[in-house]
Amino acid sequence: MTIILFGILFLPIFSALSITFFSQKHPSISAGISIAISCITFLLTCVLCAMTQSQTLPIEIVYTWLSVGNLSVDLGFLVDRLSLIMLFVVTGVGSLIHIYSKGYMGKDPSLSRYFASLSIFMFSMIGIVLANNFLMIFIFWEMVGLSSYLLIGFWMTKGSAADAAKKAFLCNRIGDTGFLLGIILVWSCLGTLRFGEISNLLSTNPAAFSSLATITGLLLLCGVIGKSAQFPLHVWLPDAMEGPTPVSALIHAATMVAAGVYLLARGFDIFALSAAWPQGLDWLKFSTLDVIATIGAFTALMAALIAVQQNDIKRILAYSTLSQLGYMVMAIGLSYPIAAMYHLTTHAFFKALLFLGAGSVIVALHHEQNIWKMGGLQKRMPITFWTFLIATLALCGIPPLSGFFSKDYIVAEALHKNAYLGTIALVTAFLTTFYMGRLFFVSFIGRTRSKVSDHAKENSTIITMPLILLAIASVFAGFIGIDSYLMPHYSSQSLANTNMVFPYPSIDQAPDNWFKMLIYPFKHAPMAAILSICAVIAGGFLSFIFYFNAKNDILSSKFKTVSLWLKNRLYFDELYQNSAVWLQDKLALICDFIDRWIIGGIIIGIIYRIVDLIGRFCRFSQTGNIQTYTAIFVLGIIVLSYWVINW
Amino acid sequence: MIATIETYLTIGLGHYLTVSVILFCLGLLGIMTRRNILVVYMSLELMLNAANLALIAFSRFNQNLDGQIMVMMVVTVAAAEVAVGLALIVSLARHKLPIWIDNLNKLKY
Amino acid sequence: MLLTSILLLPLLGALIVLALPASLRVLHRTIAITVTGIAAILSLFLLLGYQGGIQGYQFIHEIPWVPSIGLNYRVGVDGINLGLVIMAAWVSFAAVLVSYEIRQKEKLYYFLLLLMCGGVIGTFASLDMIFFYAMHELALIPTFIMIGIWGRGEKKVYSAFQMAIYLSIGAMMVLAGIICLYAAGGAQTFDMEKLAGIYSQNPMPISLQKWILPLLLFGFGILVGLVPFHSWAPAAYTSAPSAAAMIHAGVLKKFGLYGIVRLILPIMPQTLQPWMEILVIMALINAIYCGLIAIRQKCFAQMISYSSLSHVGFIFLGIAVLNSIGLTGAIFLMIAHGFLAALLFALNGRIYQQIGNTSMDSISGLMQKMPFIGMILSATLMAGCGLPFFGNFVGEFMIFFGTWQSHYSWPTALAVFTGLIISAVYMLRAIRRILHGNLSSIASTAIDAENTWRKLPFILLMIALISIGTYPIILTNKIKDPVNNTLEPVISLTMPDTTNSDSSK
Amino acid sequence: MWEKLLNYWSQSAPLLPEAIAFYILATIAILFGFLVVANPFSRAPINSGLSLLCTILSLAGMAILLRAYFLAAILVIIYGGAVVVLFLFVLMLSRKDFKIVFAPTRIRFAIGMIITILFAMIIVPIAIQIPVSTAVSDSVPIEGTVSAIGTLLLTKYIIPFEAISILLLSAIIGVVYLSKPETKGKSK
Repeated sequence: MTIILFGILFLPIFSALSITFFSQKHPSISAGISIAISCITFLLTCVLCAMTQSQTLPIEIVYTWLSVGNLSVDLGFLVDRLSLIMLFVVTGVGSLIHIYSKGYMGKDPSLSRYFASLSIFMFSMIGIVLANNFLMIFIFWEMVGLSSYLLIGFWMTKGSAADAAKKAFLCNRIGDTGFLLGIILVWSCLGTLRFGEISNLLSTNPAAFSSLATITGLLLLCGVIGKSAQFPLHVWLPDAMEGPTPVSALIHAATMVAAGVYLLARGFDIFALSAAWPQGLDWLKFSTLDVIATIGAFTALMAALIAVQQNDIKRILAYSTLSQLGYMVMAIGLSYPIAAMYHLTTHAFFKALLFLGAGSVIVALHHEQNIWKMGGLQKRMPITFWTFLIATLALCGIPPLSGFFSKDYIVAEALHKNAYLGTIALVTAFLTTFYMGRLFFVSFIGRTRSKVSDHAKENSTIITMPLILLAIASVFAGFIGIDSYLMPHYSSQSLANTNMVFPYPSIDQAPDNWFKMLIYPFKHAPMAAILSICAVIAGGFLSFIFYFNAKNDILSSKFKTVSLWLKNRLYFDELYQNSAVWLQDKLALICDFIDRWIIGGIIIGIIYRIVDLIGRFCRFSQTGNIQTYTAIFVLGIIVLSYWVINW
Repeated sequence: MIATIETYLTIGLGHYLTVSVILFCLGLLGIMTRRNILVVYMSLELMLNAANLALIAFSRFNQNLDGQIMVMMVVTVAAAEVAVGLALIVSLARHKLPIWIDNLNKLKY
Repeated sequence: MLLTSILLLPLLGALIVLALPASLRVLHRTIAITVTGIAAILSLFLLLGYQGGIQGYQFIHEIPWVPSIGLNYRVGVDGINLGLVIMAAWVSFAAVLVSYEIRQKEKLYYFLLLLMCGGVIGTFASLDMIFFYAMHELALIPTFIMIGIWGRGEKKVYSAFQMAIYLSIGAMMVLAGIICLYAAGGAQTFDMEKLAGIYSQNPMPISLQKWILPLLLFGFGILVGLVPFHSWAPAAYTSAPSAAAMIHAGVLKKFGLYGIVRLILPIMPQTLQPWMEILVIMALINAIYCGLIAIRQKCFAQMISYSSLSHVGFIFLGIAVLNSIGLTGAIFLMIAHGFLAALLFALNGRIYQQIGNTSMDSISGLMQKMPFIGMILSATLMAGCGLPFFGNFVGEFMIFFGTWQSHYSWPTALAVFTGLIISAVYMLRAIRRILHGNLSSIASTAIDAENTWRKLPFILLMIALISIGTYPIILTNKIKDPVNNTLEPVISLTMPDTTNSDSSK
Repeated sequence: MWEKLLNYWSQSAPLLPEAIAFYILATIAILFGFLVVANPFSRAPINSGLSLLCTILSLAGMAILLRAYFLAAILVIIYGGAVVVLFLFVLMLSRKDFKIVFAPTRIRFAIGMIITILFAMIIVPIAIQIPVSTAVSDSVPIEGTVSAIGTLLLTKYIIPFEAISILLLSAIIGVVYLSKPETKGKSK
C-alpha cells in the first residue's frame, strides 16, 4: 500500500527529472517515459482502488516532513473515497491526455520540456489529492501553479503566452495569500493541520474556532477562488488558453481548476461551520457557505453570459469551464459536496473531451481557432464530430448522458434551498445549451466557412483514441454510481448541522440498476429535472434558430452594446488593469522615488555635505608649515601632560 | 638655613633635570621660531642633547648603565639623522629650491 | 580540528597564491578551486558528524591567543551556525568556480577571494566575539577592493566607497557593542557561550542594556541593510564582480542577522521586547518597501539586490517575533537565502559577461540562446518568490507561522502578502522580460554555459537549495534545540507560565 | 657662628668642587643654548652653530661629573667633532642663502614663547620637585667606562645594537644616493 502510494506520487516527478537530466535532446524518448509513467500511475490507482475495496477507509500514512515547536507538517497520504475518486480522474484523464499530447505536440522541438512540465503537473496534482494536511495541500497547490505557469507559457517566445502565464500565476498567488493565512488560522485555532484531526475536533467541539470561524473559511476560500478561477479572480483562465490545447484540457478544464472544488469538499467541515464573526464585525451575519454559494452562482451565470459572445473555440470552452466550476462551487455552498464532486468527475470527462475535440479541430485546421472560420466538419472529421457531439450533449445535460445527473442534483438542491440560486442555475443551464449549440452549429455543422476547413482531415489514431475513450466515459459516468460511492465519506462525518439533503437518505436506498438510476432524478425531484430539461431544450432550440447554417452572429448585430460588453468580457481585465495593477505600479513608483531621491539623494546628500563641510574647514589646519605643526603638537603635549599630571 | 645651603651644594637629580628641561625648552623655542632650516636643525640637536643629559643623570642616580646605552643609541640616531637631513638640505640647495621653512610648505591640502 | 581546517584551507590557499608568480594564471585558479572544494566537502562531514540532542557546541577547537584578556581562538558549531558554515563553504566554492570571468590581475583576485572565503567561513565558525568580528572584517575588506578593481560600470569606485563607509560604521558600532559586552561581563572573556552563561546568571543592568542593545541592533542592521540604512547594498551589488556579490550578499550579510541571534537574544532579554516590536515594523518595511522598489527596477542586478533586501526583511521578522518557530524559520531562511542570492548573482554575472549589461528593457528571449542558464534562472527566481520544494519556502512559511504565534496579526497578513504576491510580481516580471518573448538583438550573441565546469556552480547551488527545501528536517531538527536554548531567557521573562507550551505535539 | 660655619664647611667641602663645576657648566650650557636659539646680537647661523658647540662641550663636562666618561668622549667626538662640524661645512660650502639672516616675526616669536613657557610651567616644577636626597654616594661606583658600556652593549642590548647598525647602514646609503651628482640628460 505504502509502496503504491509512494509510486503514484513520486513516479511522475521521477519522470520529470529523468527527462530533464537524460533525455532532453530526445523528444520521443521523453514522450515515451512520460506517457508510460502516467499510464503506470493510472494502473497503480486502479490497484489501489481494488485494494481499498476490502479495507476500512480512510487510511492515513504519515511521515514527518518538518517539526518545529508546535508546528508539525507531515508528508502524509490520506486515502479515502474522496481522494480515490479524484485520483482516478486525475490519473485517468491525465494519461489519456499524455497520449493525446504525443499526437498533438508531436513536432514541437521542445517536446521534452513539455512532457517534463506535464509530469511535474501530474506530481503536484496527485500530491494535492493525496495530501492529508492543509500545508501539504498548499505546497502542491503552489506546485500546480508552477506547472500551470510553465505550460501556459510553453510557447514562451509568444508574448501573449508569456503574459498569460504570468497573469495566471499572479492571480493564483493572490488567492494563495488568503489560503495560507487561512491555514495559519486553522493551525492557531486547532493546533493541527491534518484533515482527520480537524474533523474530529470540529465534531466534538464545533465552536473550536470561536469567533474566527467565518474568517478562516473565507480566507481558505480565497485559495479556491484563485485556483478554480471564481468570480473576482476568474480573469486568468480564459487567457490561459494560450497554452497548448491538451494542457487546457488537462489543467484548465479537468483537473487543476477542479482542485479548488476538491479543497472545498476536503475541508468541508470548516466551511460548513455556522456564521461567527469577531467583535466589531458581527453585523456581518452571513456564513462561509453563503459566500461560497453566491460566488459560485454569480460565476456560473457571468461566465455563461460571456461565453455566448466569444468567437475563439478555446475561449468559449474556457468560459464554459468557469461556468461549470461555478456550479460546483455553488453546490458546495448549498452544503452539498457530493454533488459537487460528482459534477467534478463527469465534468472532467466531458470537458476534457470537448477540449481534446477542439484540439483535434485546431490541428486539422492548422491552428485556426476562430469558430467562424470552421464549419462543415461532420463529414471530414467524423470521429471528432461524434465525440464532440456526445460531449456537448453531456455538458448541456441531455438525460442519458453523465452531465445530466450531476447537474440535475445541483439544480434540484438549489431550487429546494434558495429560489434565487435555483433560478440562476436554470438560466445558466439554458445559456450553457445556447452557447454550446452556437459553438457546435457554427464550427461543425453547415457549410465550410474558410479554405482551411475545406481541407480538414481526420487526425491519426493517437489523437482520436483518447477522444473515443473519453466519449465512452462521458456517456457512462452517470451510471456507475459515483454519488453513492462518495456517500459514506460524508455520512460518516458530522454534517448534521449542515442540513444536507441528498437524493438517497442512506446508501441502501441508492438505485441498484442503470434504469432506476436513469429515472431516479425524475422520481426524486421531478420539478427540477423537468425544468432543467426544458431549459436545455429552449437553449438548444434558440441556438438552432440563430446559428444553424448562419453566416455571421445575429446576436452581435442585433444587440450591439450588450454584445460588445460580453465580447470584452465585461471589461474585467481593464478594470483590474486600471485599479490593482495601477495601484501597485504607483506604489512601486513612490517607493522607488523615495529610495532614489529622498533616501539616496536628499538624506545621503545632506550627510555628505555636512561631512564635506567639516572636512573643508578642518583642512585649513594643514598649512604645510612645520612650525605650525610643531606648535600644535606641543600644545597637544601640554594638554595631555596637564591632564595626566593633575588627574 | 644650613640645610638650605647644603641643598644648593649637593647636586642631585633635580639639578641636572632642571638644566635638561631648560635646554629642551630652548630647543623647542628655536624650532618654533627660527626660519633658517639649519638653525632649526641645530635646535633639534639641542633638544636631543637635553634628553641625553637627562638620560645620563638617570643612569647615574639609578645606579645602572641602561640610560647610557640609551644615550649611545640617541647619539647614533642623531648622527644618522643629521647626515641624511643635511644631505637633503644640500640636495634642495643644489636644485635651487627654497630652504626656508616658510617656503617648504607643499605638503598640505 | 575539522572546523579549523575548513576555515584555514582557503586562507592557506591565499598564501600559496600569494607566493606564486603572477604569470601562472591557471595555477591560481586551480589552487583556489582545490582548496575551496576540499573545504566544501569537509563541511559536509560536519553535517554527518553533528549529533543532535546534545546541549552546546560540537567540533570545538580552542587555542589560547591572548590569555591575559581572555581572547581565545575558539571555533565550534551548534545547530544555528552549522548550516551557515556549510552554506558559506559551498557558496565560496561556487564563487571561485564562477570566477573564470576574471581575466586580469588574477593573482591578486584569487588571493582576495580566498581571503574572503576563509573570512566568511571563520565568521560563522568563531565562538569568540573578537574573532567573529575580525573574520568579518577579513572578508569585508577584500570585497571593497574587489569592487574597486574588477567591478562593473562607471560608478564602481563610488559604490565601493559607499559600501565601505556604511559597513565600517556598522562594524564600528558592533565592535563598540562587543567591547561593552566584554567590559560589562567582568569575566574577562570574549567567548559567546560563556558570556551568555554569565549574563543569564546575573543579568546586565537595564541602564546599560538600554544603550548596548540599540548599538548592537542598529550596527548589525546597517551591516544587513535594514531600511533606511540600505543604500549601499544595491549600488555595491550592481557594481561587484559576481564572486564578491555572491559571497557578500549570500553569506557575509548574514553576519548581522547571526550576530543578533547570538549576541542580542540570549544576552539582553530584559530590554528586548520593545525593540523587537520596533524591529517587526522595520522588518515589514524592509520586506514591502524593498519589494515594491524591486518591481520598478530596470536593471536585473538592482532588482535582485532589492529582492535580497526584501528577503532579509523576512529574516528580521522571524528573529523579531521571538518564538522558536519564527527563529528556526529565520535561520533556515538565512541558509536558503544564502544559496539563493549566490545563485542569482552568479546568473547575473553570467548574463552580464555574455551581454554586457543586465538591463531588463533591452534583453529578452534569452531562453532560446541559453537553455541551461535560463532553466536555472527560472528555477531560482521561482525559488525567490517562495515556491515550495525550494529552501526559501520552508523558511518563509515557518516565519509566517511564527509571526502569527506571537500574536502579530496584521504583520502576518502583510508578510504573507509580500512573500506571495510582491515577490512573485517582480520575479515573474524578470522571467518575462529576460527569458521569454522574442530574442532581442543585443542578446543574440549570448552563449549557454559551455561545459560542465561552467555549469557546476549553478548545479551545486541549485541542488543545495532544492535539497534543503525538500528535506528540511535535516536542518530544522538541528536548529530547533539551540534555538530553544537561545530563546529560553526571553520566553521565561515574557511569559513565565507558558514555557512548556513549546513542546511539540 | 664661625664654628658653625667651619663645621659646615668641613662637611660640605668635598661637595664644593663638584657643585661649583656643575653650576659653571650649567650656566654655560644654558647661556649658549640660549644663544643657539635667540642670539640678541647676531642671527647668523654660524653663531648658532658655534654656540651649539659650546653647549655640547659643557654637556660633556656634565657627563664627566656624572661619571659617564665614555659618553663624554662620545659627545665631544661625535657632536663636537662630527655633527657641528658638518653643520659648519654645510654653511660654509653652500650658497649665500644660508647666511641670510631673518628676524623672526614678532607674532611668531610671541606664540613660540607662550607655548614654550606653558611647556616649561608643566615640566620644570616636576624636575625641581625631585628631592636632593636622591643624590648617591659613590660607595657603589657605577662608572660609564668603555668596558662597562661595551659589555652591556654586546650582551644585553645586542639586538638594538644590531638594529642601529642597520639604521646607520641605510643612512649611509641614503646619504650617498642623495648627494650623488645628477647624471645629465636624465630628467626628473
